[in-house]
Amino acid sequence: MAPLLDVRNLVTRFYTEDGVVYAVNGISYTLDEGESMAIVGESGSGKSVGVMSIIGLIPSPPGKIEAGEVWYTGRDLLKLNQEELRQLRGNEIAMIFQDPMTSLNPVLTVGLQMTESLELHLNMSNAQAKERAVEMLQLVGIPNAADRLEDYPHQFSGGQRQRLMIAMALSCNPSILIADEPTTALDVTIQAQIIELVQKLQKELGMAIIWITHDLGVVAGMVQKLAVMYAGFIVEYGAVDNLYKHTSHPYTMGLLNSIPKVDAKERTRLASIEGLPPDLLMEPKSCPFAPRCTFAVEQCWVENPPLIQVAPAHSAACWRWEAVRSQTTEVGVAA
Amino acid sequence: MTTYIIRRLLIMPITLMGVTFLIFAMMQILGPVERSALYVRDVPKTENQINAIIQRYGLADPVHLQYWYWLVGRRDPQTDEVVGGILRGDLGFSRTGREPVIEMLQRRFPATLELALWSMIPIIVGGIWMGIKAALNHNKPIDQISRIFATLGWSIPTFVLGLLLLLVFYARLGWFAPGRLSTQFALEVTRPGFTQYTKMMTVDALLNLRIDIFLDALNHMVMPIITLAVIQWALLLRVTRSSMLEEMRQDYVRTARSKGLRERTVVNRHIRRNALIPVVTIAGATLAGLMNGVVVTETIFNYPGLGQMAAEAAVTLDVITMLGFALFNGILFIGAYLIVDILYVVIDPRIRLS
Amino acid sequence: MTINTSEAVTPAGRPAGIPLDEGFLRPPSRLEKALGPEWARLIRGIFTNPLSVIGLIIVTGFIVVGLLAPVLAPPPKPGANPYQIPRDGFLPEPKPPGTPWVKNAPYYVPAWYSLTGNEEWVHLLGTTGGQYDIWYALIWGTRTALLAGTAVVVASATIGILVGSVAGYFGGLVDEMLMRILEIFVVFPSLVAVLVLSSILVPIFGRSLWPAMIALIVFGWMGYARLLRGDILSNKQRDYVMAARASGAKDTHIILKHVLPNAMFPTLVFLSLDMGSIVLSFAALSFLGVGVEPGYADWGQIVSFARNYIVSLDTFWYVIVFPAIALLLYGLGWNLLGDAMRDILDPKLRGKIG
Amino acid sequence: MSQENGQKNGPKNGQKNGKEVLVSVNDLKLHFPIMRGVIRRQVGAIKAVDGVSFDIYKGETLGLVGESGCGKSTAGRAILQLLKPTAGEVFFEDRDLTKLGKGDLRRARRHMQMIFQDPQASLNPRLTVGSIISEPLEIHNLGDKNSRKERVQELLRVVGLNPYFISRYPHEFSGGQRQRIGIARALATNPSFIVADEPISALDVSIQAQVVNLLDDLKAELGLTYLFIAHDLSMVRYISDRVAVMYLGKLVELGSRDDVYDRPYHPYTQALLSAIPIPDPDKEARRERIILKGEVPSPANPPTGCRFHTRCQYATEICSQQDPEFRNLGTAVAPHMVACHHAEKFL
Repeated sequence: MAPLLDVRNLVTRFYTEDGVVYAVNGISYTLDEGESMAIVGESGSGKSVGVMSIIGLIPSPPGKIEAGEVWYTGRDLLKLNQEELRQLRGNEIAMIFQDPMTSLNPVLTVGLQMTESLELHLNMSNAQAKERAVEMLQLVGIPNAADRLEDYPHQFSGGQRQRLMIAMALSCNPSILIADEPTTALDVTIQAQIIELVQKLQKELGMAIIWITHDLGVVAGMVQKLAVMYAGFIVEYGAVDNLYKHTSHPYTMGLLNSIPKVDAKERTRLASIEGLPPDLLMEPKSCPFAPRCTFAVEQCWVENPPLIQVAPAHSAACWRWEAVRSQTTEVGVAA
Repeated sequence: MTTYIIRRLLIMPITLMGVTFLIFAMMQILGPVERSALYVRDVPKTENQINAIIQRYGLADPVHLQYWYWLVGRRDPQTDEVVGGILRGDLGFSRTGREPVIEMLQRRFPATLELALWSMIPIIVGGIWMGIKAALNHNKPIDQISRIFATLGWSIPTFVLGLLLLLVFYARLGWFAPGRLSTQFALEVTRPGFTQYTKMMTVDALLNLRIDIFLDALNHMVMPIITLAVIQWALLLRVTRSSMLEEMRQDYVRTARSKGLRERTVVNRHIRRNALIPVVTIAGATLAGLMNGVVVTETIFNYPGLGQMAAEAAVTLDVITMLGFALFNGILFIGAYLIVDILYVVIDPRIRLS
Repeated sequence: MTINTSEAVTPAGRPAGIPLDEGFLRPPSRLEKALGPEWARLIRGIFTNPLSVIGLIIVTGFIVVGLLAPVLAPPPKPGANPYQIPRDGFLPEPKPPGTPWVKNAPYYVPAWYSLTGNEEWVHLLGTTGGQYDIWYALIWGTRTALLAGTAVVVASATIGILVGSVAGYFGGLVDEMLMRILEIFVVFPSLVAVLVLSSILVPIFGRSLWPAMIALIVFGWMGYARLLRGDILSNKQRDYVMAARASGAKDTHIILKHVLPNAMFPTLVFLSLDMGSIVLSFAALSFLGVGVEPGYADWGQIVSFARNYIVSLDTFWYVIVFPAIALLLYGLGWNLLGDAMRDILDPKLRGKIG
Repeated sequence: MSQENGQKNGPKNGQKNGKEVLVSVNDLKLHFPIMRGVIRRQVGAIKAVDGVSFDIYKGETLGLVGESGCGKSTAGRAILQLLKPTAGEVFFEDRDLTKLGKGDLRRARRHMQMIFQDPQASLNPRLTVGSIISEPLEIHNLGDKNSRKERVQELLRVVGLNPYFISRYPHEFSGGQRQRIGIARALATNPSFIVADEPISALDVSIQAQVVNLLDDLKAELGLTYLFIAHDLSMVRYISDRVAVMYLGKLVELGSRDDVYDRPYHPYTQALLSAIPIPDPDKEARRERIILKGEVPSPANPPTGCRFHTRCQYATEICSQQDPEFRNLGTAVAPHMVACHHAEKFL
């Protein structure tokens, strides 16, 4: 069966006054129906840009999609015009964002913001749309949903606002939900509520989820597949179990090691990744992680490694993946 | 919100009082002898006359008493009649207009109001429309043109613009004329057949079903309207544009796009609505700017409104008329700013509901 | 005391000897080293943006003209008051550019004059009614504009900065009271207030620059006060002020080192915009007749002569066009400069001040 | 005061449980007035910190955790007297900071410093790195110009930056590097106590570990004492010797790191711990999350009794009526304090 979403060699760049920003440098991944995957990376790794490019949400200019194909239900999304993409957005592919405060229009009522996409995509009458909006609000756990349609976003608490965003995104029954760091701005206990809510809704509604995050911990228990991004490249990609247990890229390994183990008995020094991420204004020629890598050899400075299959459903972009993999498997990063 | 409005309403009398202090203080710059000349029709000549006036109005009394007299009037112990007192409507006698200042203000205000109201059309329509267009076409030709217009319009002095318009459209082309009405109509509007309901010529002409007078009045106002409007138009354009650009960057616009809304809906419903809220805050500044412009514009175009009166009074050093004009402005703008402030609070749900 | 933060890991293949955390820090430019990042950015910005370069050229041009006034337009007699415009007779009718200069011509013909194609003094830009030479008036008017403008701006900025700092720094009741007082001053439309006050001051100071200048200062400080107060209030909340306090800094140290320097640049922007607008208001007052005595070299006054020829402006176009160009360029120059600075310093400030 | 710590009435600082107490906080309160109405009358107060007591021993790191709005940052600032406490005492060494005069307090600041959350905002963009770091030295008149410059270069080296950067400006650095500059500034006057207010939460994951390691090294090297404020529980566990958990302006649990993390007595602590993401799919899948109901109530109008009772699954009637005592369920030598009526349930 063909995957629901098939991203092939996507390249996105920004042409700014300072020069060309190499934001996304040829990433490929697939997403099956009802599957949930995570794209993990630090700020500037291209994780958001990569996903925004798919549905035509990167600001252009300065952004430009240079190459790639994005196959979705038999169509290449990159070849669609804005109007066709627009009909897809919110309807089949929906998004939720990091900061629920700024992502909701402060001067429009929640009801209006909930119903506008229903009226547009599902051709509902205003009354029908309102009914559906109340249903959705109940589904995401907003008390007294019917009475709150006339309220404005600032009258809801932070966690409730993120619930509103989720209700809004899911109201048209999308087949893909893109969640762009939806819990980063929230407190730990609220974060747990939101994650649980999304998981519950996924079970009920069956959409596929792309979860964008910088926190390897948050997604460990809730996705099946993981793509780790660094400097615009996917450096490691594969099924979650494999990736956590047999980490095959030194960056992923570094990330995992720099998170303190909650259950560690004795205190060992945190392994940190020294140095800084590369300047995205420079065209990447060698392995972007080489300057910070403890495994780097001559070849890494000469040639940028492609994604190499290291196991079934697991690949890493590292010339020395075997060394990395053997180390993590032996020591057991997460074991 | 209600407490804000109540607070704002409570501050108003304080500001109003401050305004009277300020005007009174300006009056105190002049000595009692000079001030004595302000209250009466004919300039007093002899020392006796002057002293009589100083006594009658208490102009040599302690300052706080004088302020009180100026505010509420003073009972003349000899004739037992109350004289002066701005609260009684006695703002003094205007030598420029040869009538009491208060009557002069009443008579001339409609003309100025008419001019200001007509100017609002190009200001609001042009400013907001161009501001939105410019922002939506950021860095494209229309944006560049708008920016040039905004900078030029903001830099050109009102009187220079007015005179240049006169040069081109009156002296050279003869399309538009200064003044308020052509001579043929000027008399007609004072005759019994023509009722002056509002004293605003265009409105009255329509109410009297006289299209010819309406067009004539409008023709006389074209140049003053342009002169008045350009600066404020430039200002409004600038504010609208930057407000639009600011809102276009917001996260919720991305959300709206991610919902697949039509670009038209994104702009109209999400961006424009939010962008115009801060624009309301400069409505007060726009009105003040219009009042500034009115003084110069009416003088240039010989338009019989408040501004022309003020300019004439200033040249002839008719201080009492000037102070009356200042007081009128003070009251007008305290009211205007109050309305603007309240309006702003009411239209923004973030403030209204908190 | 040494702590090795770089651990023992040295990635293979990397040139040795580079400290780990050097990252990709770019070397600072010489400008940046000498002036600090903000000044460097400001100056680089001003010189790279075509609009601000135009503004800079215009403003510099006016300063040069002001400095070279004695060479560009020498007075009729050595040692004569140069600000008195020489009159070539008393005829009421203006004379066009190029008319020979009969009486009161400058006492010598400077070397540059041959560039105009004339051997003797002619009225380069014509004369106004009353035979005041327009060229002379514009050249010396530049000096008047620069001097009076700078004096007014410096004075009102000083008052405003003082009031704003006190209000912002002390806060509480002091702030509340100063802001109430400020509100009284901003109630009046600026030109109206200035017109009223200067017409009251004329009897005291006589016709000179003083009444208008004083009035412009009295009603010109509020913008600075508001700006500075707001900046201080927001700066007080910044973490780096908290950090300085945590280090045990005194209030004076915090104000002088952290708060005021950060409020300086917005003030600079406002100053530039004010330089333009003050001179335009000044000219407007002169134009209305509340200003210097007739014959004083002042742009507004020259324009006011045009009021006498409204019907024949197309014949006497030079009476209005040349002064208009001077005024427009002057306002434009400062505005372009101020706008550019505002855009460079904080794109978010666009359209918020001025 | 139900939170009155029983141990706290005799001599303030000095030896306690065999350890030397550096900072002693006693019933600290900080209420922000709420001004409402036409004449801005005070109609209530946001009780950001509402009676907090704890000691910080010399040479230890005390982690202070809680969700946003629980008052942890305010507490940190109130301890350093950067915000004026409404009530309570803060003993530093042997002096009550809340009673010091302005001048004495300024002089005392030499010995206690702060590291801020946002390294961008806490460095004046107009000053060079050199003048930022040497500012505390100038304020306290330490050394002359040359020795200050040497000191700045030394500090830069200590925090892992090239001393060559002394004349650069903050905006030229990355977030992690800026935080190092902030740390160098805090170290300039050789303080003994540092409040680190969420020093890593604005940084990327791979940079966080660098900064935490640096702070850890400095502590060992310079004998520092930290109050480490954070919402990231895993990092707090890593860096702290003892941990205090705050909820709505009050401490709910305080104890040694292992006690709090392995044997949490307070249901709130339990919920917090269960919400820590674990980067291991197996464990994540297996463990049971305690999902709390609702959100943190407003500190302007906190619930009666135990402030946590509105979200607590174990709450009974007493919880809504009586404010639980902050009591010791550990040993006298290693106290494990908890404010819960039902804590025995979890013993």
